[in-house]
Amino acid sequence: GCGSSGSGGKAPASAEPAGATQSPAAKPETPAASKKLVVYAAMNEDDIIQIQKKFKEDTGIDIEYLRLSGPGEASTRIQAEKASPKADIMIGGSSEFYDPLGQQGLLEKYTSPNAKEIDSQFNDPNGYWQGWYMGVLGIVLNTDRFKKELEPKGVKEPKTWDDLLDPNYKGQFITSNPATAGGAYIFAADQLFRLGEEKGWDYLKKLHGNVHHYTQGAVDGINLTATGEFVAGMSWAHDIVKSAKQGYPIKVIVPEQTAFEIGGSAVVKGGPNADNAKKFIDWLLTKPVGEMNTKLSNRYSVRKDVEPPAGMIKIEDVKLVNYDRVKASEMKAEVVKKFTDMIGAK
Amino acid sequence: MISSLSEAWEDLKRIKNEPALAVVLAAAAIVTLYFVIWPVLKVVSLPRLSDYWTLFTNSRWTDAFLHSMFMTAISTLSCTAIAFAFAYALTRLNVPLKGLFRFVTILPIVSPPFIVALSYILLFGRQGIVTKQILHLNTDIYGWHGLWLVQTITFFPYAFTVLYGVMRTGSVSLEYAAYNLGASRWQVFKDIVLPLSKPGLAGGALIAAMNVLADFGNPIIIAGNYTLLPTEAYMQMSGLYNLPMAAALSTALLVPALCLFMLNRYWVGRRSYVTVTGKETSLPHYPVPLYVKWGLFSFCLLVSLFVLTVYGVLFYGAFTKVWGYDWSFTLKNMYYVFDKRREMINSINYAVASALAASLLSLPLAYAVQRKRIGVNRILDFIALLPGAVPGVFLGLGFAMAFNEPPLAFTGTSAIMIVALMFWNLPVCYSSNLAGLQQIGTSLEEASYNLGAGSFGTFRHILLPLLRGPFLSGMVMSFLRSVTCLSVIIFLYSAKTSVGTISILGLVQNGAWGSASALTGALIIIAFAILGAAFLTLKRRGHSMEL
Amino acid sequence: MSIHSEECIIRIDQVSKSFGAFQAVRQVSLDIEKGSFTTLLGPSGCGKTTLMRLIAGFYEPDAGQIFIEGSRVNGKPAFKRNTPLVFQEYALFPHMTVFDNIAYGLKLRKTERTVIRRKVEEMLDMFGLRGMESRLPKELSGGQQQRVAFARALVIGQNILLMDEPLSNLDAKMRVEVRSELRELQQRTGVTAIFVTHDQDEALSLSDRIAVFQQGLVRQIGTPWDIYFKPNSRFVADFVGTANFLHGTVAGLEEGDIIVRCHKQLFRVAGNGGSFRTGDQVTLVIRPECIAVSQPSSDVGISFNAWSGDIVRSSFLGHMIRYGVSADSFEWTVDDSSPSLRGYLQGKVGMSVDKRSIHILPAEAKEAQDEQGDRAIS
Amino acid sequence: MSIHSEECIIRIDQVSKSFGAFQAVRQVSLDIEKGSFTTLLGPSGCGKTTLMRLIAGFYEPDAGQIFIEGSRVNGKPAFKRNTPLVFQEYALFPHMTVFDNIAYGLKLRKTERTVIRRKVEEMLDMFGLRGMESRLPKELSGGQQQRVAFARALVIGQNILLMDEPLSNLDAKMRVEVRSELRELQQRTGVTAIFVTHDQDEALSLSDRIAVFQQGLVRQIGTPWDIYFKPNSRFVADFVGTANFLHGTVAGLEEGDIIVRCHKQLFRVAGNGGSFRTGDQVTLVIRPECIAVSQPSSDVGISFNAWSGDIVRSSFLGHMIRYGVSADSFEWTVDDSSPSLRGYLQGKVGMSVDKRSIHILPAEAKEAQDEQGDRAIS
Ligand SMILES: Nc1ncnc2c1ncn2[C@@H]1O[C@H](COP(=O)(O)OP(=O)(O)OP(=O)(O)O)[C@@H](O)[C@H]1O
Ligand SMILES: Nc1ncnc2c1ncn2[C@@H]1O[C@H](COP(=O)(O)OP(=O)(O)OP(=O)(O)O)[C@@H](O)[C@H]1O
Ligand SMILES: [Mg+2]
Ligand SMILES: [Mg+2]
Repeated sequence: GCGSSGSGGKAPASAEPAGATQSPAAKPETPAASKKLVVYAAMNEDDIIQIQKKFKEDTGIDIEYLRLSGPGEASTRIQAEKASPKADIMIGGSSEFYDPLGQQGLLEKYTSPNAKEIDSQFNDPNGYWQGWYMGVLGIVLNTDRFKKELEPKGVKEPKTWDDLLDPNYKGQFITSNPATAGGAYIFAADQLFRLGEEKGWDYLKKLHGNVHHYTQGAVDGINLTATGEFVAGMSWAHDIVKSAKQGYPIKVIVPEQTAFEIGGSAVVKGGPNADNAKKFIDWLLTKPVGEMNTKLSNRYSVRKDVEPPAGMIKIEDVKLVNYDRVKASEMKAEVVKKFTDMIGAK
Repeated sequence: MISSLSEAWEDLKRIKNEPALAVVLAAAAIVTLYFVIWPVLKVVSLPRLSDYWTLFTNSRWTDAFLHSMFMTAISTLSCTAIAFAFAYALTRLNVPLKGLFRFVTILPIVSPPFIVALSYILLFGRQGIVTKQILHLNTDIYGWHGLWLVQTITFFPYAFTVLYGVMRTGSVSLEYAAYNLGASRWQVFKDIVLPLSKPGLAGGALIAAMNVLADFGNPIIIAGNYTLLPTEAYMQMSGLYNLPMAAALSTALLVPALCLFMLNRYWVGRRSYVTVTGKETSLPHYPVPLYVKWGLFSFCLLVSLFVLTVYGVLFYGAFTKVWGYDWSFTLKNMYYVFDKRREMINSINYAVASALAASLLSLPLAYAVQRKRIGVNRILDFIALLPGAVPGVFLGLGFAMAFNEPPLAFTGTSAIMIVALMFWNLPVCYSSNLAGLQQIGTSLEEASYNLGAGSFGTFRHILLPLLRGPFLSGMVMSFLRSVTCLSVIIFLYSAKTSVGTISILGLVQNGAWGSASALTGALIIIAFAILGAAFLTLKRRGHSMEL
Repeated sequence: MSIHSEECIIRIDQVSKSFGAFQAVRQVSLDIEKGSFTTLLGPSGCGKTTLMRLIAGFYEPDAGQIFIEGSRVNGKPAFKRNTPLVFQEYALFPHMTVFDNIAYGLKLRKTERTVIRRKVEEMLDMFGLRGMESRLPKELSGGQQQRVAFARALVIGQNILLMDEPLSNLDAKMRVEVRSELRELQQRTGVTAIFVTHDQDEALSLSDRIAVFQQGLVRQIGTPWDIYFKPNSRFVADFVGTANFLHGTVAGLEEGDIIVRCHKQLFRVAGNGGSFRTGDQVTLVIRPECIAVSQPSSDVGISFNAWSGDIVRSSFLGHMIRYGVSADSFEWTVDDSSPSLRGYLQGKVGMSVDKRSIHILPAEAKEAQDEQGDRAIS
Repeated sequence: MSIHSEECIIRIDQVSKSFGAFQAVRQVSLDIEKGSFTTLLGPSGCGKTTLMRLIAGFYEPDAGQIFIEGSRVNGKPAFKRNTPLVFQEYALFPHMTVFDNIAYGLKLRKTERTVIRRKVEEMLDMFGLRGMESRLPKELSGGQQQRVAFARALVIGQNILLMDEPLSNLDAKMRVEVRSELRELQQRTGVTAIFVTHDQDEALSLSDRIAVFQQGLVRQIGTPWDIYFKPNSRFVADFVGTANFLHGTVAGLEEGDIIVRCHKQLFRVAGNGGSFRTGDQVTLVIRPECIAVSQPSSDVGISFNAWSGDIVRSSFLGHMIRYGVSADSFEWTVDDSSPSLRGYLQGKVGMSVDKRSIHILPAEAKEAQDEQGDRAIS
């Protein structure tokens, strides 16, 4: 992959990229002796380093990783490289990013034997991707400003999505746009599933009255809240925790009936080390790896036998909305359009 | 028409006499064509027709298109105006602090991703240190007006560079002629100075406009609900995994860029504004009234303070415990700087290499377009500017797609990083060298031929030394913007070729803003230190370094 | 040197101007009569342009005063002075058509459109520029550009016209043609003209009065005739034409004539009331065209105002042949102005000069020393 | 027109060059002798520079051939031709010192460093540029720059030196001085010089041969004397000096002289073997300095070569006064070359001209028509 060809072309995989592209389908299987694995990781640097270390300990295989800043970037790379794939594994980011890749035939179908131990909603019905962690949406609250400005008015810390409709948040709440941010769409769909079509839209419309503006990315609001530009915002809980750990006066609140994303992983079709890739997926689903990741990234593991992340409520206590992924992706275009019209009509 | 054809024929005949020159010019042209057109085509051909169709039907995107046009228009105006003020003050007025003003016209070229935009918010946001704490204003920076401000400050240096070059050589005696006929200062400005600065204004505006048009780093944070084409395109890709739609959106950007280019060439091309006659007069600039002089000075000072504050916050943030919240002093962020040594070194290496390569390539291109009429000038001219019109992300993406397969596959190497940055910088170097060449009379070249030097000798001994100014200023600009470039390389870096900005991005995503600004600060300081060292060594070797 | 007259339209009084330590104009006084044509003549760098710019208000004098039409203009900005200037390099506005260039000054004066059109058209006719009104300056030849520059300055109808070497960019033939046009124009319009040049022919043929400059100083002011035939210094004599300079000593006074000994030779010079005394060191100025040359010649030996020599060089200029004639270790410059009949002279020739054609000057301090360095070809 | 000679170093054979539809040089043939000084003279825009550039190889001819030192150079690039050119605008390299400018051509020829130094120093001495070798061009005066341009072209020691109006940027006084230096230099070095100018004085005083150009054509080639006194056309006569043109008819032939009637007046013209017949339409060319003028005059009436008229204008040029004299509705231009004694003439004057000083030309087609338009002041 990027890493391998960068190392001076010594690696066998990169020695014959031309041959590989001429007949990608007929690419010969890499010899089982391969002790390498190329991973495109849309995750934290520290996290992937730990995974690299532990995988080596457990299997003796060297991971060559490329850290990417987001799953969009990873999937774009895989699309751009389809003529001669450089990666074996793509990992991290919401499963929604994996579906189109699978449809384009860029992913290898693989269902790990370990997937049986996991709730079926975390496994791709089509078999392209494998869920291995879970992130939930949460509220970020700037405690400083909240205490100074809202508490004196008798406002309580928000516990539910509905609490955000309090007019005291007017112009002080920030969230992201479903048309541009994956998380924002999940949030919107969450409301529709939670309250039903009509009331759901009603909620979004009312919330719109409080929203200062919709950021392009799901995480953009966190910094703005952390530095005190806004009092509250909506984003991924684990990202909020990351910022909070830096020392900002913010806290994360996971409200009832929140929605979640499934952290994906998949085998890239035609990658240089296909066998090792499968081994990696199997390994990823084991309990120790789940525990390690939870500790590092503040995300829930898909395994029920793994403790929740520190500072967050137990997964049993998280009241997840009944989120229908198939329906969500079906109605997406329509919802985004309606949403765009709604905020445009302001 | 016929005469130009016959001249072209004559030039071809002459080039035939010098096969080496022909080879170099052809090679430069072909390399440029290949590395610009091929990646762009890759991006353009990605979307399906239906994707393109939605550009017209989706109101969000028609809005974004209109917004982009509007933002480009007003930012170009303000960029050019500020650039003009600075160029006027620096070339015409006898005011103090010229060194500072000159510095301020370079500083914003180093525009590290995210951090600058967030510095703006910290200073001028709703809770901004300046706006709220000092001035007690209830302003709201988010939206088109805030973005306008930020884009103006970020991109006026590009317009400045072009304008400065032109205004420095403006003819004073024409102004005196107008005064002599009874024109007041304002009338002289309106009737003479302004119209004669037209090529500079047009060139500067073009460069600024293309940059504003293609930028997404600032809008993504500052624009609020204001949608723009590049941000839409970027979000389609990174947030919504719709690569074809993203490509379609960025292709839509090419249309206005092409229009801008043609408008510019048409506007400037028709009339002659040559004021450099070779006969220099010793007239000093006509004294401007004190209120104009000090008014302009104050204006420049204000802009300077503004820029310095923004960058000051950035630097200061590097030494604070929690960036933007807890301002107490700490050195802990410096740890990351040492930790990311390799990335920083990569950043500098690639920036140096690509700036050098871009300026070197731009020379034969500018030479071919300006001096040799070989038939394809117009096309070459446009192609050399084209990379400036596509958002960096898409240039990078184009590279990732185009050079991952035969005939040329070198993704993942340092080479692709350098080549991509090089072509991204090409328009900057090219326009600078082109303007420079236009000012050198052909008789100098002829004198050199006449004394027995071939095209190469003439180029080396005469043109190159005379082009030093534009050449260096193009190179410096390229270097500075490469050091802090993220967009172009985001799809191109590999584990071993990761650069400083990628680490900054990682830190930002972790919310570690303090460390991110420490890294940014260090990068900027190293970049300027290298520049300073280069200038000093050149100076010691007896070359004047007039930029 | 300053004549105070009712008719004096520009008065320059003890004006000085320095650039840094360099004195470009030093205590110049000059009075310009209404309707006159005055030329500032001098070598390159002597301060002519600087003085012009002081009048037009581009520079402020360091000392001294300038009066225009009776009122002191020191400190008055250029655009309020009404002293249109024709620039040496034309300084036409490259982005305006010929019409717009000429009309510019009128537009600034808020003249009515129809009046502008009429006046500009008058100018176009006067300068033979009809049909070119919508061209850009770059589409004109040098001579046409120069005429536009004149028209632009004249059209606003001021009493004063300043011209800074306006003819220097024309080709030699054209320069002579334009000269007479220019003089006619000035006389027709009655404008007061100040003209700068370093070409003595131009200065002599155009002017009512000439001011000869040297290094920021006015060396002599006078009519062309006086400047040419009665220069007050060697510099002026040399600059306004070619001359033979002879250093000598007054040997005696005779019938109002002065007898001067130069080397072994004696010259009789018409006295003209000059106050020279026997023994005075003097310089004789003899113009080459005032020397009559003849061939073949009998050796006239050393006698008053006649001598002989050998032709050592000759240069054909069409209307005359200029000879270098060596006599007694001095090389004379002699012009033969009727070459068409005689052809080239060669070998030994006789020369003579009328006593009235010799101009006598007191020797300048420096000259007395480097007598040896005297050379004829100047 | 093409003289084939062993000594011919440059041969231009039927060369043409167009820019678009505009013919800048038309079928020009010209042979340049080794060691000669040839001047291309003509008004602005007549194609002089274009021809020069054709020789130097900056342009390729559309038709015709150019030979240099015996070999055909068509298609040979400029940098292989060894035809150093002094540019009108000097074209000194602004980033190089005087020394480096001069040394440039030698460096390109891979000359040894010590040799370069010696040769450049020779040039510095020859042109009085010692002590300035490390200055940049912008730190030199115009005259000094011009000398560096000469040195740069001469130092490479070629046999040929091309000069395109090299003196036009100097002031009038200096131009005359440099002229003689230039001629001396050429004779000393024996270089073959081709010189472009539009200044007839320069051309006449410098050249061995002059080629007069008009609109891309060579009108006449000859010695300065021939060009001035025996012009083959009205254009040449007019361009190389001032002349009176009279249109007339041959009235008879007498003792080898031609009798010509112009209006009411008869002129006797020395025949010189010209083949004119009674009734031929001719143009007489009379130079103003060839006309003797006297005052007071008895009215000489209508007689051979003598007539009278009224002075209507006069212009003082120092060494002469040029008069406009009106006689019989024709205005004569007459030069009086000894004004110092007579002063200005006024009123009625008598004029006469020697029959040998009248040049006779067949009337040109166009001329015959606009006889009325004949004007003396050209
Ligand atoms: N702005 C200036 N700064 C310094 N020196 C100057 C300046 N302007 C003129 N000078 C010097 O003052 C002197 C007089 O200059 P000026 O232009 O008046 O000369 P000039 O007589 O017009 O000469 P020319 O015939 O070459 O135009 C020159 O030696 C020139 O170098
Ligand atoms: N590159 C060109 N394109 C079109 N026309 C040209 C070009 N070069 C010269 N000409 C035209 O050819 C004619 C001859 O030009 P050239 O420069 O040879 O004139 P010249 O005799 O040197 O005049 P001058 O004395 O003004 O220098 C001019 O009318 C000019 O306009
Ligand atoms: Mg001057
Ligand atoms: Mg020419």
